Amino acid sequence: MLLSRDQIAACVAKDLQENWLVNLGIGMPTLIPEFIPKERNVMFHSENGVVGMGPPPLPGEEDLDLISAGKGLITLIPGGAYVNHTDSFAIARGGRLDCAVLGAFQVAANGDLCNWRLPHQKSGSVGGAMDIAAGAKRVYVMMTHTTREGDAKIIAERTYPLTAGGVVSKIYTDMGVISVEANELILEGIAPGITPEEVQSATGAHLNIEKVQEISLNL
Amino acid sequence: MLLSRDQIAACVAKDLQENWLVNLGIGMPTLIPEFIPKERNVMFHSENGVVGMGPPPLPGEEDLDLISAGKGLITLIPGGAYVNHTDSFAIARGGRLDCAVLGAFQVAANGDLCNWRLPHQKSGSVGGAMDIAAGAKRVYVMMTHTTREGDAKIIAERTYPLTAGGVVSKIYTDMGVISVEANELILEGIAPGITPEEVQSATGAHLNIEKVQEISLNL
Amino acid sequence: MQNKRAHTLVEAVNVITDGMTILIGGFGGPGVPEILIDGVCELGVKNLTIVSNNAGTDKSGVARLMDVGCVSKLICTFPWAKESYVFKELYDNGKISLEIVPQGTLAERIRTAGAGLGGFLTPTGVGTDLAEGKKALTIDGKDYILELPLRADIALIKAHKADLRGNLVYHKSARNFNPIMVMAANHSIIEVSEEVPIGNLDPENIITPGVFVDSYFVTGQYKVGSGGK
Amino acid sequence: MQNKRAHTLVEAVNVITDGMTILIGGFGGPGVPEILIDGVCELGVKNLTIVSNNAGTDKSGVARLMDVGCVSKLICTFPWAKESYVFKELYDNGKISLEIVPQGTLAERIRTAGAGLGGFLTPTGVGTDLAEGKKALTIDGKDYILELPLRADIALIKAHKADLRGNLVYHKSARNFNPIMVMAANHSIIEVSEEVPIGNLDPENIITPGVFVDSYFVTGQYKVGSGGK
Repeated sequence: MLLSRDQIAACVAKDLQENWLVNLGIGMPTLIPEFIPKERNVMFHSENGVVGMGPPPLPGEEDLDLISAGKGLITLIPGGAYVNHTDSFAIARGGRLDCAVLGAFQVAANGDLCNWRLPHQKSGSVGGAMDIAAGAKRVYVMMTHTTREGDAKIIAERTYPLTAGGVVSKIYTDMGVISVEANELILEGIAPGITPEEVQSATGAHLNIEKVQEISLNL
Repeated sequence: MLLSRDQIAACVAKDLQENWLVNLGIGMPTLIPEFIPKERNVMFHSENGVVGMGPPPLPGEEDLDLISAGKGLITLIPGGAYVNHTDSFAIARGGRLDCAVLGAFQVAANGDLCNWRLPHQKSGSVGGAMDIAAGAKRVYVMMTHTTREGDAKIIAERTYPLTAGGVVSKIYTDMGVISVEANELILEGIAPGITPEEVQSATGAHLNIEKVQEISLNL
Repeated sequence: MQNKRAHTLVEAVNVITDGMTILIGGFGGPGVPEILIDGVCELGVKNLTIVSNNAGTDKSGVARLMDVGCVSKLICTFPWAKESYVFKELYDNGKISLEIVPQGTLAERIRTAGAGLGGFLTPTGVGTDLAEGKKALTIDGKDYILELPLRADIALIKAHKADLRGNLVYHKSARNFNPIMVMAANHSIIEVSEEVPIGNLDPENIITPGVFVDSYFVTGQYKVGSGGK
Repeated sequence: MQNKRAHTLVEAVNVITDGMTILIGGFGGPGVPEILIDGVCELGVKNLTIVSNNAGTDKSGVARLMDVGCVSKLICTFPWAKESYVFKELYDNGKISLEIVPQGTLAERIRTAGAGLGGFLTPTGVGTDLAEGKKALTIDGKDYILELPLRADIALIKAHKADLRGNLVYHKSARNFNPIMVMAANHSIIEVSEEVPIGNLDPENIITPGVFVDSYFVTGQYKVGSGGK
C-alpha cells in the first residue's frame, strides 16, 4: 500500500539528526516537524528570516507578522532568532543547513533536482529553492513516486528545467526511500505490501534493490 | 602666518553642512568636531562600526569597548547606533557618507589621493582609506601644505602610490583652502599674512588665484 | 536636525514619478508597506518597475498597485501563487513583464547595490535557465555566475518603530527584505507603526541606522483605502 | 541539545593545529578575544595564517601570538602602527609574511565566504597597487576589481553574551569584525563574558544566531597569561 503523506513525513523525520538545522520546502515537507521526537533537537530554518521555526500558534496566540516560507502562521522556539533576508540566505548558501527537504517534479539518477518550473510553463516560481538546493549540505526530496498520470518522477536523465545539479542525496516517496549514490540509485526502504519490482516499474532509472528493507510504520 | 592645526580644523568644520554624515581620517581630521557649532547637526561615522560618534568621554565615563577608528576613546551621541564592519563599509562604499575628511601625502591636480604608502616603503597601512575615498560623496583633504622638508604635496601629477583616483574635491592646508575643479585648482581661501604667490610657490601645480579671499579666523 | 517625518501620506510618496524602479519590502503579508502602497495607488503614477518577493495577495499590497495600473514590470521570486491572480491576469494579457530571480540572489543583488559593489559570484542557478545570458566564472574549481546589483529610485519599507533620526527596528518575520532594500534606493520611505523619542531605541538593537532613511510616515490609525487623507 | 560550552580554555582551542588559517576578531583593543589567543599561545602551534584588522598592540592579542612564534603570515589592513612593534621586528627579519587588504574589502571578503558566494566586484582599490594581479571588470561604465572570498579553518571571536544555543550579542564598538568572521570559518570559537539562559536574549536583538557558533568559552574571572588553567 502506498504510504500516506504523514507516513512519508515520518520516514524523513526519522532521518533528521540531533542538532541539525533543516529547511523545509513548501507543501508536503511542512508535515515533518510533528514527527520529530520531542527529545531530539532538530532546528528549523525558514528562509524569510526565522531561525528556529516552531509549530503553529495555539488559538489566540497568532501573530500575523510571524509566518513560514509557505506563508502559514508559526511560532519561534525559545532561543530562536530573526534575521534579514541576506543573512537568512547566508545561512542557506553558506553551508549552515545540515539538510533541506524539498518537493520535486523530477529527480535524475545523478541527483539533479527539478522543482521550480514545468517544461510547458513560460515561467516558474523559483522562490528560495535554487539557493537552498545549491547551498544545503544535504538535499532530501519528498514527493509522490509518480505524477498523477502515473509517469515516473525519478528518471535516468532529467527532462525538466534544472533547479540545481547533482544535489539530491535521498528521495522519500509514497513507495519507498531511495538513496542517490555516485553511480546508482539504491532502494533502501519500501512501503509494506509493495514489491521492489513495482517500485522499479514506477521508476525511470535503474534501482539497486539488493538491500531493500520494509519500512516500519511504527516509526 | 601659517594656520595652526586647530585653525585648519575650524576651516573644514565651517564647510561641513547641516545633516551631513562625515567620516574623519586619523590624525588632524579628528580635531574637527569641536569646531562644529553646537546647533548644527553633523553626524560622524567611524568605520569600526560607530554611526554617530560623539566627543571623548568625561573622566570616569570611559568605556574601553567604545573607540574611534583612530583608537581614541569616544562616546555615542543620542540616536547613534552600532553596526558590524560590513554594514559600516556598506555605509562608506554605498555613498552614504556626505563627506570624508582625510589626511594625505600627496594630492594631484586631478583629485588623485595618495595617503596610504610612501614610495620608499615596502608596504603601507591602508586601513579603510581606499574604501572610504572610493565611496564618499565628497573627499576633503586636510594636511600641511608641504612636507617637513618643504616639498610640495599638491602637485600636477602624483608620484606616490594611489589611494583612489580623482576623488578629492577640496584641500585644506596651513596656507589656505583649495577647490579641485575639473580643469584647475582654485585657491579659495588664504591664511592671513600669506600672499597667493607664496602659496603658489609652495604648490607643485598651477593655482587659479583670481577669487582668493583671506580666511577669517573668527570662524 | 533633519525632520524626516512626513506629515501626510501624500507628502511621503509624492517624490514618486512615472517609470521609476521601486523596491517594496515584505514576504507574504508581513513587512509589506500597505499604506505607502495605498498612497502610490492614489498618485496614479504609471510604468513602475516593482521589485518585491511576491506578486501580491488578492487585491492588497503589490497586487493592488498592479490592479490600478501603475506597474509595467515586476521583478520577483514567486509570481505564480493562487492568491496572485491580479498579476496572472495582467501577465496573460501581455500587460506586465516579469523577471524571475532566485530569492537569495534577489536579496544579495539588492544588498550589493546598497553596499556600493558592482556584482557578486553565486553558485545559485548555475546550469539553469536563470543563468542564461549571465557571465560564468570558475573560481577554485567551482562554477559561479555573476549577478549584478539591483538599485532603485525608491524603497518602500515597513518597519515597526522609528526614532526622530530615522533609526528603525522591525517586528518578527516582517523584517525580511526591508533592512536590505532601505539601503539600496536613492530615496527611502518608511511606513512605521510608531515614532519614538531619540534614545528610546537601544543603539545595540537598532537594525537600520537612520542614515539609510530619507523619510518616514507614522501610520497610527490610518486605514488602507481611505484615500490618502 | 548540543552543548557548545567549552569547560576549559584548552578544550575550546585544542582543535587548532599547525598551518591553519584563523580569523581573529577585533579592531584596536575592543573585540579582540585575548583569552582565546592566550589559549592558542599555550598550544604552541606553528605556521598559522592570521586574519585580523590590526597587527596587535604591544605584546597583547595578535602581537602576543606572533611574539611566541605561532604565526607565519598576517593578513590585515593596518600593520604599521607604533604599538605593533612585534610584527615590525618579525617582518624586518623576514620571519613573517604580510598581505595588506583594504578594510572594507577585508570585511566583505570574509562575509562573502560566510555567505557561500564566490567573489564580489568592488570599486575599492581600482588603479592602485593593491589591484595588481586581480581581475578587472567594467560594469555600466564603472571599473571594479574582483575580490575573492576569505574563508578560514577557525574563527576566534569575542562576544558579550552567549545563550545555551550559542546566540550572541556584542558590546559597542567591540562588535566590529566579529559577527562576520563567525560566519566564515569551518569552526568558530567564542570568548564570552557571560552565559545566559535560553530566552534571556530577545530574538529581535540577537546579532549572531547560534547556528554560526561551534563552541564558546565563558571567561568569568579568567586572567590572560595564567596559563590556560
